[in-house]
Amino acid sequence: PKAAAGPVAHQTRTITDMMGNTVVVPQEVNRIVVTCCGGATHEVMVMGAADRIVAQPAKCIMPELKVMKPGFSSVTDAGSFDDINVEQIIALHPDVVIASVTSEKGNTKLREAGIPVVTVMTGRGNMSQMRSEFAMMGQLLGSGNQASSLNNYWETKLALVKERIAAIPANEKKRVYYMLGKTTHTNGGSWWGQEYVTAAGGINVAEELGTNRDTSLEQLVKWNPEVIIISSNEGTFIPIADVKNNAQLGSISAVKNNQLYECPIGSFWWDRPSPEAPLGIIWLAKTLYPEKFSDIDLKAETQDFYRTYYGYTLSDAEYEKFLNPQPATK
Amino acid sequence: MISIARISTTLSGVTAAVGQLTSRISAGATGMVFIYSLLPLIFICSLFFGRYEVSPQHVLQILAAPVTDLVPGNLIQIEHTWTAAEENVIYQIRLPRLVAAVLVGAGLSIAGAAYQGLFKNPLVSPDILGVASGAGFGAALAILLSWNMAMIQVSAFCFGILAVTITYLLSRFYRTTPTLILVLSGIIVAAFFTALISLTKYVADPYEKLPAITFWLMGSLASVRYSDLLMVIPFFLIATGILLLIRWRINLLAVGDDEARALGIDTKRMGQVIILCSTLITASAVCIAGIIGWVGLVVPHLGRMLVGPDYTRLLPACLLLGACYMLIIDDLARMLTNAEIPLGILTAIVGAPFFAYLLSRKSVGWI
Amino acid sequence: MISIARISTTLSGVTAAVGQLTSRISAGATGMVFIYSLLPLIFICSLFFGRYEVSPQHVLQILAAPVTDLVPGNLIQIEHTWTAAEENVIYQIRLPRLVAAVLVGAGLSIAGAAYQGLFKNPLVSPDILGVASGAGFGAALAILLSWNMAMIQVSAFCFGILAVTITYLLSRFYRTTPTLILVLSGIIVAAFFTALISLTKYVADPYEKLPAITFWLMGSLASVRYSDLLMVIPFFLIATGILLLIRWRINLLAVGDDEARALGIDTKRMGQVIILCSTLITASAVCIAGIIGWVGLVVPHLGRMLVGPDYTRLLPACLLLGACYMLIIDDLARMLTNAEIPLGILTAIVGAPFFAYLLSRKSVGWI
Amino acid sequence: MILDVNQAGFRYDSVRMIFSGISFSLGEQEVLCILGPNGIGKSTLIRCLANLYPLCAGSIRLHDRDIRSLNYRDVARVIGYVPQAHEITFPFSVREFVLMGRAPHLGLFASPGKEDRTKADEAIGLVGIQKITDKPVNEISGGEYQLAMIARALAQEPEVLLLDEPTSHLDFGNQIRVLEIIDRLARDGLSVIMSSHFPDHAFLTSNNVAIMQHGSFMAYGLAEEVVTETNLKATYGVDVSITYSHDVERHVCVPHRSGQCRCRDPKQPEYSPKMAAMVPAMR
Amino acid sequence: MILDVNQAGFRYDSVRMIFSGISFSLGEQEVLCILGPNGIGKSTLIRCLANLYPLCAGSIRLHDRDIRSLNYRDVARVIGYVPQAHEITFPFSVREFVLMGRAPHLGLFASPGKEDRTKADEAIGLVGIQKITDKPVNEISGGEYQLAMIARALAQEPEVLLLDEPTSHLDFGNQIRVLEIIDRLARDGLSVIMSSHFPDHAFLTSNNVAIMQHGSFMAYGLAEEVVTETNLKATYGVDVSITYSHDVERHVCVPHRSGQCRCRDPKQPEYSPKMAAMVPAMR
Ligand SMILES: Nc1ncnc2c1ncn2[C@@H]1O[C@H](COP(=O)(O)OP(=O)(O)OP(=O)(O)O)[C@@H](O)[C@H]1O
Ligand SMILES: Nc1ncnc2c1ncn2[C@@H]1O[C@H](COP(=O)(O)OP(=O)(O)OP(=O)(O)O)[C@@H](O)[C@H]1O
Ligand SMILES: [Mg+2]
Ligand SMILES: [Mg+2]
Repeated sequence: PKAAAGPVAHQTRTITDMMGNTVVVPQEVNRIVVTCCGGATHEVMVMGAADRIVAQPAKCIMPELKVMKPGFSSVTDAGSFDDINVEQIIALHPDVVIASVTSEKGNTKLREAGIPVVTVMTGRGNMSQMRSEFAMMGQLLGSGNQASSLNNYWETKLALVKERIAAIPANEKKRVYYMLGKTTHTNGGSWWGQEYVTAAGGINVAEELGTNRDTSLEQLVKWNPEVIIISSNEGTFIPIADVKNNAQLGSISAVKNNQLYECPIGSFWWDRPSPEAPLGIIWLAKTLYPEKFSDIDLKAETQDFYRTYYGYTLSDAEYEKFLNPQPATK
Repeated sequence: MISIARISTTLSGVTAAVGQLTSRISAGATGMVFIYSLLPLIFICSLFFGRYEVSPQHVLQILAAPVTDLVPGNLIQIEHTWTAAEENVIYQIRLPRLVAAVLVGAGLSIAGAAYQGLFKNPLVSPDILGVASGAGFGAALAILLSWNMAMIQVSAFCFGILAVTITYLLSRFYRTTPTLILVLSGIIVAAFFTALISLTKYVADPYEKLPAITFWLMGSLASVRYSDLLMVIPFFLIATGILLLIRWRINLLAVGDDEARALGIDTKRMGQVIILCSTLITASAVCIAGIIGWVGLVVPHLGRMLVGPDYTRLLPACLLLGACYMLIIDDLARMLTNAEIPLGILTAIVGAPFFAYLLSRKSVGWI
Repeated sequence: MISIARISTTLSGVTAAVGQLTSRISAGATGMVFIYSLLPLIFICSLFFGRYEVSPQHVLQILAAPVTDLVPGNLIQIEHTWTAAEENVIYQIRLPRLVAAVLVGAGLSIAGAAYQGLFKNPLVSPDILGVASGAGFGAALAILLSWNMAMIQVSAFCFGILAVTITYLLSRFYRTTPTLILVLSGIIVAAFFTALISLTKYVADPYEKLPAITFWLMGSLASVRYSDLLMVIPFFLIATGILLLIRWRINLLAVGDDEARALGIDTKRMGQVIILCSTLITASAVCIAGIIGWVGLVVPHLGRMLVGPDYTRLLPACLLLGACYMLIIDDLARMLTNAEIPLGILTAIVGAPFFAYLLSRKSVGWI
Repeated sequence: MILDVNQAGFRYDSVRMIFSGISFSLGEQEVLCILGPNGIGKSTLIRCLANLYPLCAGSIRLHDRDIRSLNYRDVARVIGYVPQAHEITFPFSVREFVLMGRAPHLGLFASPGKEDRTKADEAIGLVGIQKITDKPVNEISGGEYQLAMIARALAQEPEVLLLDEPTSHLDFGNQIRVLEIIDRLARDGLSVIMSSHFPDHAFLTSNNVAIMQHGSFMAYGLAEEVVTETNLKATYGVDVSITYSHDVERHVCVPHRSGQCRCRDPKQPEYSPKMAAMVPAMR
Repeated sequence: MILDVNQAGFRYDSVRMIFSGISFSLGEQEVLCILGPNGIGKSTLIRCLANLYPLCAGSIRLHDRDIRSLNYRDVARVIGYVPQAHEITFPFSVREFVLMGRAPHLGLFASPGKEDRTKADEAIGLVGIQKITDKPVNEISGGEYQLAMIARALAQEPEVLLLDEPTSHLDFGNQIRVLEIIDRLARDGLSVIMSSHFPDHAFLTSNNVAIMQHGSFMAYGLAEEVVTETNLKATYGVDVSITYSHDVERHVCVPHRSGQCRCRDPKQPEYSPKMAAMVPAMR
C-alpha cells in the first residue's frame, strides 16, 4: 500500500538502540528497511515481523533463509551500510531502518531525511549485549513476548551447558583452535569465538591474541590444540581433508587424533552471534564432551527451535545439511 | 600592479573567460561555448533523476517555490501540490549531492590540470604528492578510533595536508631537479601512507571497522549533507579561485623552470601556491567524497583536446568538464542499481577505458 | 652460436657469476663477494627463528639428519633427541617458508631490474604492466566465488597473465613510442583491475568475504606449503634463468631502442621475452605471497649502488639482495608480534623510508 | 653600461669552482661572443647573468643595482634569456609561446591583453616566422623553435639578450639568418651576449669576444684582436688559419686540413661515370 | 660496392613522402657527407640505411644482399650507427658502454669475454678517450660522449659507419678532432656516411658530398664539384664564398658578411681602455 508519508502525526514512542541513541519511532512499525547483515534479519524473523521487511541487502541473505522465506529472494536491495541509496529508501516509506552501529555515515543521512534509524550490533556483540538487543528488538517490533521467550531460551540452554561442564576439571578441558577461513586465521580473546568456545566448555588456545585474529603456523604447532573447529564465516571454505592432509599441521594432536570438525551452518552460522547461537554452543559442547551430553538430541532441539522461533518446520534432510556445510555458492 | 577591476573580473573565473573568449575567435572558442552550455544542462537534468520518483513538473515547482515566495505580493503563486517528502528529496538529498559532485569534479580537474603544468608531465594526477593516501589514512584512523563523522572528515583533511607537507619537506633534503624529486617523494609518502591504511585495516575489527574503512575509501556522494558542504566550500572556492587567477602563469611553469624564472616568475613560490591550492582542493574532495581517482587525470586531457594547452582556456574548461563528468558519473552511481555503486569504482571503470580511447586519438598532442 | 658449455655455465647463474667476478678485479667485486656470503648466512640464521622454540643444536641436528642418513654404514650417527613436532616445524613450516621468501624476493627483484632496463626508467616496478592488480582481482574473484585455496592461486596467476596480455595488446593499437605507450596502457589496465577489485569487495559479504579478500591482498608467506612451491617453482626457475642468461643484453635495451637495434638486438622480441619472464615471476610471486610491493623497486637500486648498472653483475646481485631482503622482512613479520604482520604492509613500511634514505645518498647515479 | 660584472665566481658544489674572477661590462648595442671549449662554463656564466643561479663570489650589477637585490620580475624586464633548445611537453601554439614573453610586464593575476598580443606578433614578425604562428611548438623544426624562443625573448622587450649557442643544430642557412637577426637587433639598440662554438661567428656579428679557459676569461676584446691563431690554438688545441678574405670582406677563421688528408689523395677514384649518371642535373 | 641504394623512398605517415628516388653507391674507404637544410630528411635517410626504418620504396643492398632479407644482427655486423647524442638514464661506465658494441658478435646468451674487452679497449684507444674509461657516461662532456659512441661503433668492427651530425655541440677543437678520426678510419678501410650542417666539413674529410633538398639528392659528387656557391645558395638561401685558401691548402667555404655589418662600423668605440684593463695578458 503506497501510504502517503505525509505529516500525519502518528503516535510515537522512543527506543534506546544499541549505540545508546534515543530513537523516536512510530507506535506501529509496519515497514522495515534493513541496511546491515549480521543476523538482524533473523532477529526480525524471531519477532514475527519478517513480512514487514521491505528492503534488505541481497548479499546478506543466507541460503537457508531463502528456503525458509522464499519472499526474501525478491525483496528490494536498497544498499548496505554506508552505501545506501537514500532516495530509494525514502521511496519505500519505511517506519524504521535497522542499521549497523558501524555505518554512521549512512545512518546520519537517513536520520536527516527524517527516517528513524535503530542500530544493532551486527555480530559485534557479546552474550549480554545480544540479550539486550533481543529485548530492544522486541520492544521496537511490538513483540515483547517473543523477545523474552528467546532470552529465556538462551538462559536455560546456556545454564544447562554450563552446569554440565562445571564438573570437568580445568586440566581436562579440551583445548580448542577455531580455524576461521584460513589456517592461521582465528579469534583472539576479545571476540565471539572466545565466548563460543568457552561457553561450550573448551579452552580457546588463541585467547592470548586478544584483539588480534591472526597467528603463525609455528604458534599453532606450539599451542598444539586437541580439537580444531573449522568455520568459513570469514575467508574460504576449508574441507576437513585439507587440514588432515596438511603436513605442516602433522604434529598437532587434533590432527593426529582426527579431532577436526566443521562448524554447522543453520540459517545463520552457529559459531556467530544470532538468535540460534545456543544451538551452536550445544553442538560444540556435545562435540567436545560427547559422554556428558549424550542425552541431548540436537536434531530435536534444532527442529524445536526452528518451529518455536522461526515458525518453520525443519526437515531431517535440512538438518543434515546444517551439520555438513558445503562451500557457499553465490 | 593588480587592478581591483581585473581581480573582480577574473574572480568570477567562468564568466570572465566566457566574455574573453566569445569576443575573440580562436581555435578553442566553439569548444568553450559547447562546454559552457553543458554544465547547467546536465545539472538541471540530474535533478530529475533518482530512485524516488518526483514528477518533472513537481521538481520544477519545488525549485521555483522559494524564488516565487520572494516576489512581493501574491503576484506569482505556485500551488503546493507536492508532498513534503518530495520537497525533502529535492532539497535535502539531490541538491547537496549535485553541488558536491560539481565541487569535487571541478576541483579535482583543476587541481589535476595545474599539477600537470607544474610537473610538466601530463600523466600526473592531483594525488601525486600523497594527499589521497594521507587523507585515506586519516579517515581510516578516525574510523578505527570510533570518532564521529565530522571528526573523520577533519582527520582525513588534516592527514591529507600532513602527507603533502611531509612530501614537500622530504624533497627539500635533496638538491637535485626539484620536480622529479618532488614526485619521487610523493611516491614514497603515498606508499607509506597506503601501507598505514593497510595496517589500520589489519588491526581493524573486521565486523565493525573494516567494512566502514573499505567503503569509506571507495568514495561516495550518497550521504553528503549541507553541513559537509559548508565545511569544505571555503577551501574549494579560495583554492579554485586562486588557481583560476594565476592560470595564465601556469603556462610559463609548464614550459620549464629556468625559462619561467628568466621570464620573471618566482617558480618556487608559485609551485608552493599551486601545491597548496591543489592539496586543499583534493583533501576537501577526499573528505566529503572518499578517494576518487581518474577525474583529475582524464578531464585535463579532454580539456586539452577541446581547447588546447593554453591554461587561460584550459582551466575554465577543466572546471566545467570536471563538474559535468562527475555529475554524469554520480547519476550513473545512483541510477544503475537500487543500491549505490561507489564512485571510486565507477570513475575508474568508466575513466580507464575512456582514457584508453582518448589516447588512441592522435589529438592528444603530447604523445 | 650458442655453445652448450656456455649455456650450462650460465644456467647456474649465481655460480657462473661468482666465477667470472672473483677472477677479475672490478669496482663491484667486493660488493659481490659481500652479497654472495650474505644469502646463505641469512638463510641459515632465519631457520633458527620462530615462535616455536627449537634449540639451535636441535635445528642443526634436524638439518643434518637426512644427510648423515645417506652416508652408507653407520659411520656418522646423529642421535634422535628432537621431537617430531620440532622436525615438523623445521621441515614443514620454516623451510618452505624460507624457500618461498627466497623465490619471491629474488624473483621480484630480478623482474624489477629487468623492467627498469626495458623501460629505461629507474622508477618502474614489476607490476607496472598491471600484473599485480590483475592477479589481485583473480584472487578476489575466486574468494568471492568460494573456490578453494589452490583454485584461488590458479585464478590469481591466470588473471595476472591476462592483465599483462591486455596491456600488451592495448599498446599495439598505438603507433608511437612503444615503451611510453606500454607504461600508459599498464596504468590504465592496472587502474581498471583495481576498480574491479573494489567492485568485488563491494559485492562481497562484508563479514565473510571482505576480510578474506582484504587480507589476501595484503600478502603473507605464513602458510606456504611445498605443494604451493611446486606449482610455481618451474615458472620461477625458467623465467629467472632466461633473464639471467640474457642479462648482458638488457644493458643494450637500457641504452635505447634504436641504438640497441643498430647493435643487432631484435628489441621487440627481446622486450616480449622480458615482459613474459617478469610477468611469470610476478604472477607466481603474487599467487603464493599476495601483493608485495617495493621489493622490485628498492632492491635494484640497492644493487646498482653496490655493483653498478651493468646487468651482468646487477641481475645476480638483485637475485641475492632480493632474497636476503625478503628473508629479513619475513623474519620481522614472524618475530615482531605473536600474530603475523602482513608482508605487503611490512615491505612498504620498511621499504619506503629505506628508499627515501637511498635517494638522499648521491650514489644513486641516475638522479 | 647596462651590465657590469665584477670578479664573478660560481660553483655548483663544494668541490670545484666552475669560474672565478670574471669581470667585464656590456654597453648599449654591444654584442659579446663567448668562446671556449666544451664544459668550461659558458652556459653556466650565461645562466648566472640571467639571474638563474646566484654567484658565489663577485657581483653582477644591472643598471648599477646589484642583481641580487632585484626580484625575478625586475630582472626579466631588462634581460631576455634564450636557452639551448630543449623538448617541450605541451603543444602550445607558437603565438601562445611567444606571448609568454610578456609575463614580466603583467600583473600577478593578469592574462595578456590586446597590446601584449600586438607586441608578440611584432616579435614574431621581426624573426620572420609569421607563417607558423598557429603551429604547435612541438611540431616545428629545431631552427624554427630557436627563432620562436628569440621572438619570445624579444616580446619581453629586454635591453640585454642572452643567447646560449643560438646556432647549434641549425642548418647553414638558418645559422646565418639567426646571426643576421642578432646583428639587426643590436643595431636597433639591444645589447647581446651569446656563446658559440664557432670563432668565425665572432667575425660575423660581434664587436667583442671573450675566450673562456681554465675558469676565467683567457682573452677579452675586439674580435680581430682576440680571435687569433695563437689564442685558438691555446683554447682548442688545434691549428687554425685566420686570414682576411677579400671575397667576403672580413676575417675568416678556417681549420687546417689534417696532415695528409686522404680525400685529395690522387690514388682515389675521382668521379666515376656510374655515380654521375645517378645525379640530377646540377643547378 | 658495400652499400647500394636504389630509388629509395620513405614516409612516416601517409601524408608526405620524406624522400624518394635516392640512389647512390658507397665504395670502400669512401666518405660521403650529406648536406641539406633542417628537417629535410638527413637523419631519416641515415636511419633507413642503418635498417632502423624500413624503406617504403626502392631498396638498400648490403654486399649485394637486400637489407630486408637480413636480420638486425647481420646488419649490425657490417654497419655501425652513431646517432645524435642524447641523454642516458643509467650510469654505465665508458668501458661498459663501448663493450656494448660487441653485441652483434656474441651469442644470444653470452656475455663479452676477454677478446671482446681487448677490442673495446682498442676502440677506446683509437678515439683517444683512455683517460675516462671508468667514468660513468652521464658524467662526461658532450664531446667525450660523442667520441664514446664512435668508439662503440668501432668496437662493432663494421665496414660502414653512419654518423648523424657527429660534430654538433662539440667545441671547435673537438669538431676537428672528430673529423680527423673519421678521416683516419676511412684511410684504415672504413666507409663512412655522415650528415653535417657545415659545407666546410665536406672539404675536410669527404670525397663525396650529397646535398639533400626537396626530398631527394639535389647534387651528388666530389666535394669541390658539389659544394659550389650556386648549390649552397639554392640549398640554404644564403650567399657563400668558396675560395681556395693557400694557408690551409684546401677550399674553404665562408658565409658573406651581411650587407652592412655593424660590428665593423667605424662609429663604434673600438677598444676602450677600461675594457683593456680587465683583460688578462694575451697569450
Ligand atoms: N647542474 C649542474 N650541477 C653540477 N655541475 C654542473 C651542472 N651543470 C653543468 N655542470 C658542470 O659545470 C661545468 C660547466 O658546464 P657548462 O654547461 O656551463 O659548460 P659549457 O661551457 O656551456 O659547455 P658546452 O660548450 O659543452 O655547452 C661542466 O663541467 C659541467 O659538468
Ligand atoms: N618519428 C617521426 N614521425 C613523423 N615525422 C617525423 C619523425 N621524425 C622526423 N619526422 C619528420 O621528418 C622530416 C625529416 O626529419 P629528419 O630528422 O630526418 O630531418 P633532418 O634532415 O635530420 O633535420 P635536421 O637537420 O634538423 O637534423 C621532418 O619534417 C620531421 O618533422
Ligand atoms: Mg653550454
Ligand atoms: Mg637530423
